[in-house]
Amino acid sequence: MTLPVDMSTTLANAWFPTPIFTASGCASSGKELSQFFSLKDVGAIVTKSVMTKPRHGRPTPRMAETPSGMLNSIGLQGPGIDAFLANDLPWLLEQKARVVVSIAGETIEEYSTLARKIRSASGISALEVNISCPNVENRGLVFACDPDASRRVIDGVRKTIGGELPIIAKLSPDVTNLPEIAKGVVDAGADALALINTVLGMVINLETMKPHLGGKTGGLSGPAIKPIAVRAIYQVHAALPQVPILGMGGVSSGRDALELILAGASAISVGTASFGNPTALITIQNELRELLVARGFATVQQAIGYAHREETQ
Amino acid sequence: MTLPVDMSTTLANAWFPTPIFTASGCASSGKELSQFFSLKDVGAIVTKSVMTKPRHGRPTPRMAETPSGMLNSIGLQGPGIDAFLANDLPWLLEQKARVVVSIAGETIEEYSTLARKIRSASGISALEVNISCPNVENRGLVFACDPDASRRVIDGVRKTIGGELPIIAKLSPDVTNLPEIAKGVVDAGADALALINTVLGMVINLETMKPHLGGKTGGLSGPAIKPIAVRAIYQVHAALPQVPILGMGGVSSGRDALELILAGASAISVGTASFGNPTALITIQNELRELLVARGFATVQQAIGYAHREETQ
Amino acid sequence: MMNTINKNAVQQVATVHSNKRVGAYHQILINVGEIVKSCRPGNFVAISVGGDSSRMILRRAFAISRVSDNSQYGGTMELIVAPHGSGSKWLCAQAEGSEIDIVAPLGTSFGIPTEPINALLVGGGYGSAPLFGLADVLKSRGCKVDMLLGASIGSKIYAPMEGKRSVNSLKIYTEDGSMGEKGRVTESLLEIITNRGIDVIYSCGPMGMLRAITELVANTEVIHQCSVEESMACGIGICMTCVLPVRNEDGSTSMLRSCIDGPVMDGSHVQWDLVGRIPEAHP
Amino acid sequence: MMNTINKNAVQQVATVHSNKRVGAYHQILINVGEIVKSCRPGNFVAISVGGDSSRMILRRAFAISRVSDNSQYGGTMELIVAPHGSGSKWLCAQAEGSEIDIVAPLGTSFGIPTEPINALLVGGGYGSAPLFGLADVLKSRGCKVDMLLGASIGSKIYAPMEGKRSVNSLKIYTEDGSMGEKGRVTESLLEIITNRGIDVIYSCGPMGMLRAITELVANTEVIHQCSVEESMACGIGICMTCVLPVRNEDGSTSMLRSCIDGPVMDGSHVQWDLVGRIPEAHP
Ligand SMILES: Cc1cc2nc3c(=O)[nH]c(=O)nc-3n(C[C@H](O)[C@H](O)[C@H](O)COP(=O)(O)OP(=O)(O)OC[C@H]3O[C@@H](n4cnc5c(N)ncnc54)[C@H](O)[C@@H]3O)c2cc1C
Ligand SMILES: Cc1cc2nc3c(=O)[nH]c(=O)nc-3n(C[C@H](O)[C@H](O)[C@H](O)COP(=O)(O)OP(=O)(O)OC[C@H]3O[C@@H](n4cnc5c(N)ncnc54)[C@H](O)[C@@H]3O)c2cc1C
Ligand SMILES: Cc1cc2nc3c(=O)[nH]c(=O)nc-3n(C[C@H](O)[C@H](O)[C@H](O)COP(=O)(O)O)c2cc1C
Ligand SMILES: Cc1cc2nc3c(=O)[nH]c(=O)nc-3n(C[C@H](O)[C@H](O)[C@H](O)COP(=O)(O)O)c2cc1C
Ligand code: FES
Ligand code: FES
Repeated sequence: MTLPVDMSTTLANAWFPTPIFTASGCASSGKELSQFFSLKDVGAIVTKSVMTKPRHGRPTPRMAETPSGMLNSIGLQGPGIDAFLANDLPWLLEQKARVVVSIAGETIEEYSTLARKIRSASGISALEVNISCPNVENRGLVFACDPDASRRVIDGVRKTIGGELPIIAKLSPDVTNLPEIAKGVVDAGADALALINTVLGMVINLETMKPHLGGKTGGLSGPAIKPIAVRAIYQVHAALPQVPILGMGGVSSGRDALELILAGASAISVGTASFGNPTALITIQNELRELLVARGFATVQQAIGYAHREETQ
Repeated sequence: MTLPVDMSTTLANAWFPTPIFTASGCASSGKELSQFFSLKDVGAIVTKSVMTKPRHGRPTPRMAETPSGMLNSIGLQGPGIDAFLANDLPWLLEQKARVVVSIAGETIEEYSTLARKIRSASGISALEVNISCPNVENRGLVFACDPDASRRVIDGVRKTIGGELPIIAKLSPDVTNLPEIAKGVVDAGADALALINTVLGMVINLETMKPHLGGKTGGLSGPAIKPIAVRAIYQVHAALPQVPILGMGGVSSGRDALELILAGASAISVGTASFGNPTALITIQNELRELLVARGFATVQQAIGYAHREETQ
Repeated sequence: MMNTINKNAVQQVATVHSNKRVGAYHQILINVGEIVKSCRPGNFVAISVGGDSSRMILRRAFAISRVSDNSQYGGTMELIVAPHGSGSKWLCAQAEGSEIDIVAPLGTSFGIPTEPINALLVGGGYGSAPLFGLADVLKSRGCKVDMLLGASIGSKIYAPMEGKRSVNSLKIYTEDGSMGEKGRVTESLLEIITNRGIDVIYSCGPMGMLRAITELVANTEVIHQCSVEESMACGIGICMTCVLPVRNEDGSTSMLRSCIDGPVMDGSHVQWDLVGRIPEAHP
Repeated sequence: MMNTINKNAVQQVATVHSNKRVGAYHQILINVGEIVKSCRPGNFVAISVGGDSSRMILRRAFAISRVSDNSQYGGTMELIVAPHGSGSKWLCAQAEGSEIDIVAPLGTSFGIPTEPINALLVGGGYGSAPLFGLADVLKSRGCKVDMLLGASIGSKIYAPMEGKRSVNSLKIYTEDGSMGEKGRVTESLLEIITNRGIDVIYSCGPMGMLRAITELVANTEVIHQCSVEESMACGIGICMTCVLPVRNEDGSTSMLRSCIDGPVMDGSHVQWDLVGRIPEAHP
């Protein structure tokens, strides 16, 4: 029996039947998971960040398991935007999945180029702009760690893509003042925010006695970072209550998803949890529904940011 | 049998027989742990950050367990510097423990006041200056998140305390550019750095549907943050190879301690691990000794920062 | 060197002797050897949960329900555990023979009168656990021991047969009336105090119950020793997470650690209205 | 909709049927039911480790050593597990009757010739596991099957009695000489290839061994199908951690996922010299 909760949610003008999405880079472009569940049964497929050109990514080893988490240094391996639009996107749309396309660039110009290509594609629900990438024009400083560069990326994308398609700016938690970065990209035209990308970490291999990952540092994800994600979402929702948030970071159960929603997320991306459990999204979605019912919520909407309410008594 | 490794280490001009210390706030002022091991058998006791006045701290609940970690919001409850110097310090020195005193303040002035009081005490090995505290004179912005304020705190302490006692500046990882903050405090007179303090996090209680902690946000510690600690230590050691680092963050085994040492730490503080295991420091110290032997190190010194070496082959 | 804090505490591996379900709880007996000699009613034990690769990094505290020293296994310790979250569920799933890592005994114990007195023991839910061991000791000192137990439902009343023998009277309340009388233990408390000439109340249970008892006896001569339950990260006094606001003799408030200055505290000293609300103030 | 990726993969709970130590390894049989029908030699299974509150969040991959469908328990799957780190040690500690969460079958399988050929199976350490199941299949197709096994020490040679029956010859090398001949499997490889007219080498073991074999047969006609082992976070193709540089027909390099384009790959296609070294370059 489907419980009587309206699970639908929105990110700006994009509507989704449920708030549970894949996370960029944790579902490839969807095909691999479609053996385990029907892609149209979840809120959306957020595709792996794509760049203009095909890309090899970083040397292996690319991952290390850590306590309740993992580090990755994939380095945005991918087919490039043209192959993505020609092959992956049409396949996803054929499955009747909602698609959020994630883009990444090394220069402000590259983001605009990507946006231009996306503009000509149809059927996309929203555009996620992953700005947690090194800016080759500024000593490799990650865009999302630089208020000015992040604003300029989003501004370029907004201008290129026009007014229709919602832009979700994906931010890094590795900053001193996250609300400031968030305000900047919203001013520049982001309709929504994706929080959080991975946290920069490192593991030293005790046999080689060198950094374990080919890329030396990597991004920490999984349950270990959930408290950081909740804090980031809560902080940003407090500062910008009108801006919808696609929350993520360590969600592996319905309880985790509800925590992020109460903190202020309008939808949830599930990343690392799918590695341990290919049907994680479906389980989480079902658990979330039951938790909402148990707490008397009739809609997901009512629960968004509920932890911020002032007690009247 | 004690294995033939020279476990001694130094932080600036302070010498310690072993590199395993308690972490500030995770050993109170030592008495509680002395039932489980002799305090003089570990490198040093780093005492709970003390302020000028006695202090109640934050409302309960003050803790939440998280996957492989925990959040705390103690809020620097403590007896105040006078009671500390009158009671706790003499007791520790009586035990023949090496003592690193940690101080915390709400204003730049308060740190200097504390330094003045410390100056008149004797027997202290080093002073840890915890600058991860809200600066009441600047909208509660944490000192360690503000390059200028951190520098000024350390500058004030250095000038007050004179040239002898090593100053260890304890930094927060919640910043965009940790090496920059580190350079600032070293320029201002810090002899060593303590990395890392807790990472800001939050847990929402799913029953009350509000932030679980009395203080809303809390500091994340434990194994979950170890990859962040390793990265922070590695980054700062790469930027400032001459500056000794007291490393910490999620160390709960000899392997963890070795990882931080290879990344660049000269000594290790063990915090949260003592909560789960009162004899954690002794276990870690023994395991570390064996790991060093197995890798052919004759001294701890040789292992410090070893992960940074360039391969000759 | 004499330690005053954690002075009998020992960390050791103990073996699960037996584990059986009793109503909503598990009664778990563990072989702990010598340390039973230093366990007093009211002390607690801190147990590692989840095994070697557990994501749960903190110990869980459990009241020591009773200890016995005369069995063929050396000392055994009894715990009454409610399978609540992941830590307690793990413990309840440990089979006979499993090894668990414990630190015990910890915390303060119930004050035992030197004279025979009239004692009322009040337990809420698994809070009755330490009261049966206490009742034994009080009886052996010639005290009259009455007991009141309360819970939401009957299966959450823990009152074992053997335990009942050591009390003079036992009255049970459940909120849904499924066992004993319908209502709460505080219902007839004042009446019992008066009728039976109670000198001391020993209580253990939810904080709301402890507070209600304190308020009820505030204007009486009755002494109220209660065993509090605050979230504990370490159980040994090093983390400062478990504090409660306690009134000092000079009227000021101290935030005392319930793991070393408790769990047994004088109810009238606890500033119940400030629990969870003490302002971040400089006293 | 027809899936091409993970097309037979199923996630399910399976029961440990038996678990016994064999030399340095554990031979673990699990009841998996119907899915044995879709398991092919070379496929692997991904297993959750550590239980409900585990800090290990990723599955561990294990080669499916062999499957059988005719037992009274429905289908069973055999694994050969080296207790190495915390995940494999947990698995090796699971008793008969334990439930484990598996995803299988995953990955590519060894190509089975349609004609009877002369096959040489080369295994290093637990790498021999999938080779015995493969040997059965090859034999049933009329192939001649020779086997070479190598390990550092004798206890790390896995060569069960039943397994030996399905090969025409078995030669063992250990680095310390404690079993079979002293040395490495590559020692007499070329000689064997020539003497026995080997058409295809099937190999599984450490990457260094696979590379060495590839180099030895580079100038021969011999086909080399090897089962690679790269660190895998997901095992199902969604994380991109397990990639290997593989030469395309046009001479360019692709970083292929060893979980879905492998683990069985054509050794001559893998760019062994670039493993772990592919520059962060735009192709
Ligand atoms: C002095 C003392 C004595 C106790 N005696 C008993 C007993 O005899 N029997 C029994 O079943 N339980 C007892 N408890 C509660 C027990 O320690 C655990 O809190 C409880 O079992 C829940 O843990 P969990 O891992 O199952 O739940 P989780 O929800 O997973 O616990 C998460 C964390 O929160 C803490 N926590 C959660 N709820 C509480 C609570 N109500 N009070 C304190 N901490 C909490 C846990 O200790 C843990 O650190 C006692 C607690 C204390 C402090
Ligand atoms: C396709 C494939 C087949 C395998 N078949 C077998 C088998 O039949 N028998 C067997 O004993 N083991 C096999 N392994 C290795 C196994 O998956 C585990 O890596 C190994 O058991 C160590 O895991 P751990 O948890 O004990 O060690 P840990 O050191 O705790 O592992 C930590 C992490 O590193 C990864 N890792 C560590 N070492 C390796 C390695 N050498 N290769 C790949 N990943 C590694 C683990 O998967 C895990 O994610 C196979 C691996 C792959 C990829
Ligand atoms: C293997 C891996 C690859 C990732 N690739 C991307 C990516 O291409 N683009 C992106 O925006 N985020 C990427 N992420 C970050 C995730 O989308 C997500 O923000 C992060 O992992 C936190 O969520 P989780 O804990 O649920 O995984 C990746 C994460 C992982 C683990
Ligand atoms: C309960 C608790 C209290 C702490 N109190 C202090 C403190 O007073 N001063 C300080 O500098 N750090 C304090 N810390 C931070 C620790 O010293 C340490 O930097 C951090 O916990 C990371 O190490 P760990 O993972 O080993 O605990 C505290 C940490 C915890 C968990
Ligand atoms: S639980 Fe740590 S001080 Fe009481
Ligand atoms: S292991 Fe994830 S893609 Fe291969």
